[in-house]
Amino acid sequence: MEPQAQTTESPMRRTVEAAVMIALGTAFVVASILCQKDSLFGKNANDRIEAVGIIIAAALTLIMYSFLYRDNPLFKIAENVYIGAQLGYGAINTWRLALRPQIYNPLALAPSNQALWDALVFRSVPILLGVLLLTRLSRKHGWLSRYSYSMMVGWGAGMTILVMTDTNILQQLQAAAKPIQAGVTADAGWWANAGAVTGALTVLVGTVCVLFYFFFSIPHGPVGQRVSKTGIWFLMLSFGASFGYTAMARISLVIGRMRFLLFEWLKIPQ
Amino acid sequence: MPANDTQGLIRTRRIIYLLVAAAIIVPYVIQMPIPSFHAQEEAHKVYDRVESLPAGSRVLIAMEFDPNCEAELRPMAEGILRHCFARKLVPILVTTNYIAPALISDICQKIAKETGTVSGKDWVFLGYRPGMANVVITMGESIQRTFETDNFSQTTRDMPALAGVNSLKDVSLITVISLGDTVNMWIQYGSDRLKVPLVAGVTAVMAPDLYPYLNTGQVKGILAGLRGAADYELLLHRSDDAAKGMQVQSVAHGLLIALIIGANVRFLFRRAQGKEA
Amino acid sequence: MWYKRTIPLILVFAIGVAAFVQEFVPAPWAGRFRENITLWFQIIGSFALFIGLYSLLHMHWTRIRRQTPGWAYSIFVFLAAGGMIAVGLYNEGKGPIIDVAQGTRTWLDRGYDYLIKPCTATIYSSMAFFMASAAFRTFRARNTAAVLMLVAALVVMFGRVPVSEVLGGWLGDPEMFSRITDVLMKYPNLAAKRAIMMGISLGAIAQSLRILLGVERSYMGGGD
Amino acid sequence: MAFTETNTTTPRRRPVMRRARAWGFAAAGVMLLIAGAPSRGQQAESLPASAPAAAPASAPASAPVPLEIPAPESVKAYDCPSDDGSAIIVEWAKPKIETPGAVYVVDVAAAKEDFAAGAFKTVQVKPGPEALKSANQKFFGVSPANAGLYYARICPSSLYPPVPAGESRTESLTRHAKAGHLSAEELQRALAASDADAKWLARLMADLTERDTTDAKARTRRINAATYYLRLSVSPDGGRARAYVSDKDGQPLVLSAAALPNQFKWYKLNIAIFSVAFCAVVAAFIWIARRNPNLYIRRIAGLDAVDEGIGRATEMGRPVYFVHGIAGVESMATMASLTILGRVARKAAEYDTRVRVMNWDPMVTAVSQEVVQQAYTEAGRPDAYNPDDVLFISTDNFAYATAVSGLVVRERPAAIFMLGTFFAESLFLAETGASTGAIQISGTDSYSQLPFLITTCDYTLIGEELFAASAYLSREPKMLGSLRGQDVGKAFLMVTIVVITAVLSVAAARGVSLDWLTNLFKTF
Repeated sequence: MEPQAQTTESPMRRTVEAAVMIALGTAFVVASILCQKDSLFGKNANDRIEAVGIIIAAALTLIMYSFLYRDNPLFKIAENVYIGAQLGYGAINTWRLALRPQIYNPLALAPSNQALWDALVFRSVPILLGVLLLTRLSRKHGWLSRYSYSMMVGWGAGMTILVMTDTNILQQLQAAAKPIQAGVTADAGWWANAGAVTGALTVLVGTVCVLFYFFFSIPHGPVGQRVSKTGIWFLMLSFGASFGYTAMARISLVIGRMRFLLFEWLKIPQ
Repeated sequence: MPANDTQGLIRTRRIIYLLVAAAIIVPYVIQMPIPSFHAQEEAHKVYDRVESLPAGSRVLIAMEFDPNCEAELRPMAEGILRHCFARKLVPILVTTNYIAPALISDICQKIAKETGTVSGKDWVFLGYRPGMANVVITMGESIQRTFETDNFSQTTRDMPALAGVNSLKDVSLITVISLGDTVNMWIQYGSDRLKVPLVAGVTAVMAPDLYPYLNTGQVKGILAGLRGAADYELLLHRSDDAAKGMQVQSVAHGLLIALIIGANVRFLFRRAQGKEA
Repeated sequence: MWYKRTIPLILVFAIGVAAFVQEFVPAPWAGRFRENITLWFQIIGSFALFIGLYSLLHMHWTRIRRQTPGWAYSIFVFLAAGGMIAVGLYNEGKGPIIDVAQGTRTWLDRGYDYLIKPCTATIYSSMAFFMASAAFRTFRARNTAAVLMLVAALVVMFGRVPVSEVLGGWLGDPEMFSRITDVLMKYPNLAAKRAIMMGISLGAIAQSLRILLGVERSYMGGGD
Repeated sequence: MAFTETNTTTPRRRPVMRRARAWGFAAAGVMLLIAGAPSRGQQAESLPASAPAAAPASAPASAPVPLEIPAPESVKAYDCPSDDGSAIIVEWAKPKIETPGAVYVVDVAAAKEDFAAGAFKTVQVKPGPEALKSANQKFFGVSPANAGLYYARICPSSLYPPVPAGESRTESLTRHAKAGHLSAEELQRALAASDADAKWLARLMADLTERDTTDAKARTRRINAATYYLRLSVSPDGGRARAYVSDKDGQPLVLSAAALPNQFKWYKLNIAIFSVAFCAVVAAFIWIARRNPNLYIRRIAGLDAVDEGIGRATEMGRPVYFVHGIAGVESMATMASLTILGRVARKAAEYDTRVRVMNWDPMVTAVSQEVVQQAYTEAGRPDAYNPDDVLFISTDNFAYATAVSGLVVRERPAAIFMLGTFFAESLFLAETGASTGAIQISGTDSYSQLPFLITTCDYTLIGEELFAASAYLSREPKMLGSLRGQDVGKAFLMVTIVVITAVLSVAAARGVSLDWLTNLFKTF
């Protein structure tokens, strides 16, 4: 994906890169063997498997990071292995934790005829609808999936109206509609109380201005312009906060990977 | 875009990548000390909420994350589980993420081994069911019917860990450890519909979005990202993975701040000179 | 037409109204209805994975068949997926029906730990590098709005790491920066997020209504 | 007001009762809820003659504590409103003077005669703020009168638990076989079950237990729905001695009620009203917009850039990319972006510029194909439509992002539209696009990604602007109308917040309590 995919490369540079790759690969293998030698050549078979697993995981981690330098065949292999493995794991899990307890067990392992009958009565319709869902893959019969789909969409729509009104409108409205001086207490200092009132006012003004910014069907006059501009300012402050937090999140993830590489793969003492 | 500019861009990028990597590796290698810090108010609220539950209370922990965000959320999950076991609470774990069960059973088994607790008696991991919000709604009617077996295929009907718990309404606290929108789902369909208190441990990305819920009390407390997890470890008087990441986090943030300020100073300088609009 | 459109639309409306109404009914039948219909949806939902499975495998199969550039990589998708499924079915020699005892590490778990975990975690974490570069190159104080965003980002980034307490300590109050961040989060951020949330909810309700009334039907897909 | 000396006999607790109670605690523990635990009713001693200071002369004068008895006309028994039929409510007025340490005791009997026989159960209520009706707004609302009324919540099924099975496996099997849940052969097999059959037997027993649970639920409902007789008394010593609330004849006042399932949760009335009202407004505007499709929508920055981007692509002879977000076709953002896609494709068809659509969801792929084909037809160039330009990439977020980025780098589109729901991969996509110098127009409803899109793209539609943009571009009445409806909703929220805050602030400053106003938004 990097722009240099467009630029032409000299054969010289290719050779250098290949040499570097080989050197790095060798270094990886040597480092892995050295750092994991205790478990790799240990007596316990389980430990040996774990060590090999850690080495593979470390290799995959480094290959994935190599993408930061540039796209490369190893990355593409790792990426496709990842997609495939995730798919396979998802399929097994869906079988193990959804299809087996909900379809296979009640029907195939029904203890009595009556139980089988009850399971059939309760489960045949959803199973049929589930199978109909699969017709979505066919162009000709895709419309059959609408039956199963429409039920779920309808249920979702009905529930959405309810929970949104409750959670995001009424409860927020109740919290927003508070006296400005609600945070004022007798034992807090003047500054603290002034802060509480200012805070409440800020929330009030901000909420109203941002709501106004998302107003589309009336022309914004000069006053409206100002209000919606204030709204944008509030939005930007909150986006900035989101940015800061997102930065924190992403860094944490790198920390997690580095911990793996340093402490599990290279076994650096903590 | 001229070619040399593109090359320059690539070079800048690679330098920044190297700087970020260095900012994260070096503190570990030189074993930089962890700066002391105070737990934030939001984390305190989560801790106090768990602390206030009487022994034997059931705590539902929705583990809505997968290896993507393991680094951020696993320390949180471990912290809360440790806290629950220390307080003799009974965690009921569940997930609606199909890729998560192996990770979560790994976490539970690790903590269970550490604390000597037993699956089915002191805790239960119900596993995964498809259907997202529908799972939450069904659990609101009957947990045993939603999960006839747990993740380890044990039947849930006579499980001591679930004794007296027929539905989600009977748990004392819902804890959501989530990497995305699932936390909203649990608030809307779980805690708000059934009026069960809820605390959330979320990735830092999600945290700012939860403040309106924190303000109304729909969420009783938030653990935000690795810092939230570190706060929780601090409150538990421990120093595990999250706390050990804090010095690195400080350095990396410092680098980012320096980069942004540096770039802006350069930008303002050039703009003053009229080179950039 | 009747079977392809009208009946599904009627179904949407009926189930939607039922979903709305049952929530207001305390009588036990409403609870039973809720429980049973959501159990149904869970069963239906478990079939949805097959759609993703098929779409993806089909796409990679097409790639291999047509030998589009880079087709060989698609083979790895099949290898990995096949491997995972085989290991899952083998189930430590016990077959897919019987569960392996709790606490035993199966080959499936190992595949998860050593293939899926490093890949997905690493790809996600590489966002940090992109973000750093994007922040350096594009985060500019161009106008008031941009300045506000910039300042808020810097405040949060600084206020949420322990080192801010060190600096705060020098200035007299260790939690000073943490508190400034709290103010930012609790007032301006809260106001904006609350307004956004209300707006989105209204939008979601309007959308749901359009779906129930059959005004919005693009989710049904093409064709008639 | 009269005092009646009551002699509740103390029958020996039968073993079955003890078992029943234990079972009730274990299985129906939940139903106890707020109602004070069923007291040691059967052990109640008779009240030694007691009377308050202000008691009528008929009462013996040796009263140790003055007892204030609630007014008989205030005592009511009725089915608990808005519940699933698990409780009866007994309410009475809070006496003006309360005896310290006294508790209220409600006697519950299945038949009137049972009172005389002493075969009744009791429920105790400790007076206090939590026992007032006003403490339970969920069921009793916010009427100020509730502050003067005590209530007891009586759950008949926890006082008269459905008798548990408590039987051997053989008995249970035989019973179920009789009920038709087992065939004769299955019964034989179960009775003779060997170790080899243990797993089957376990499954069978699980199935039968499940049936028993269902049965117990039905029995519970029947128990609750029966009529019960209730008497209210005051006890100064924790339930042993009682003074009964009496009717005119001086007999204990006996009320009757049954716990019946209700059909409406009154405490959710505000949710019902708000949601229905809002839906009605939106529906009304959709209807209005159908008749008059020229509703005003303000200009949205970034929409003019749509034409600009396509124009530039035409000049440069490069394609336009349309990147759908990571969401299915049921998501609002996807629907909005499909509408915009129609407009973009049509413009591009007119200019003879290639549009390539990147899809994450197979269903969205199908719909996009329809949309683009339709656009080409409308532009009068149906022959120029190439279905291969609408690509399904992958359902994996990062595979999608990397593949799209690869295409962007190779084909260098002049304009990239990224519209829909995006997660972490948005930065990945936007960074790549920015590095190729394409005009990027993005729009998403996922707010956590907006900071990155705002910094890396030329134009960004923030949240609802995405929906407004789709309405603006399509001029579709349904979109325009519902947008106007949403605006009305927002206006209502804005006005409500401002007005209520102002009113409450003034009221609070003057010391007036306006709880009813905030209670309007309270949800349970």
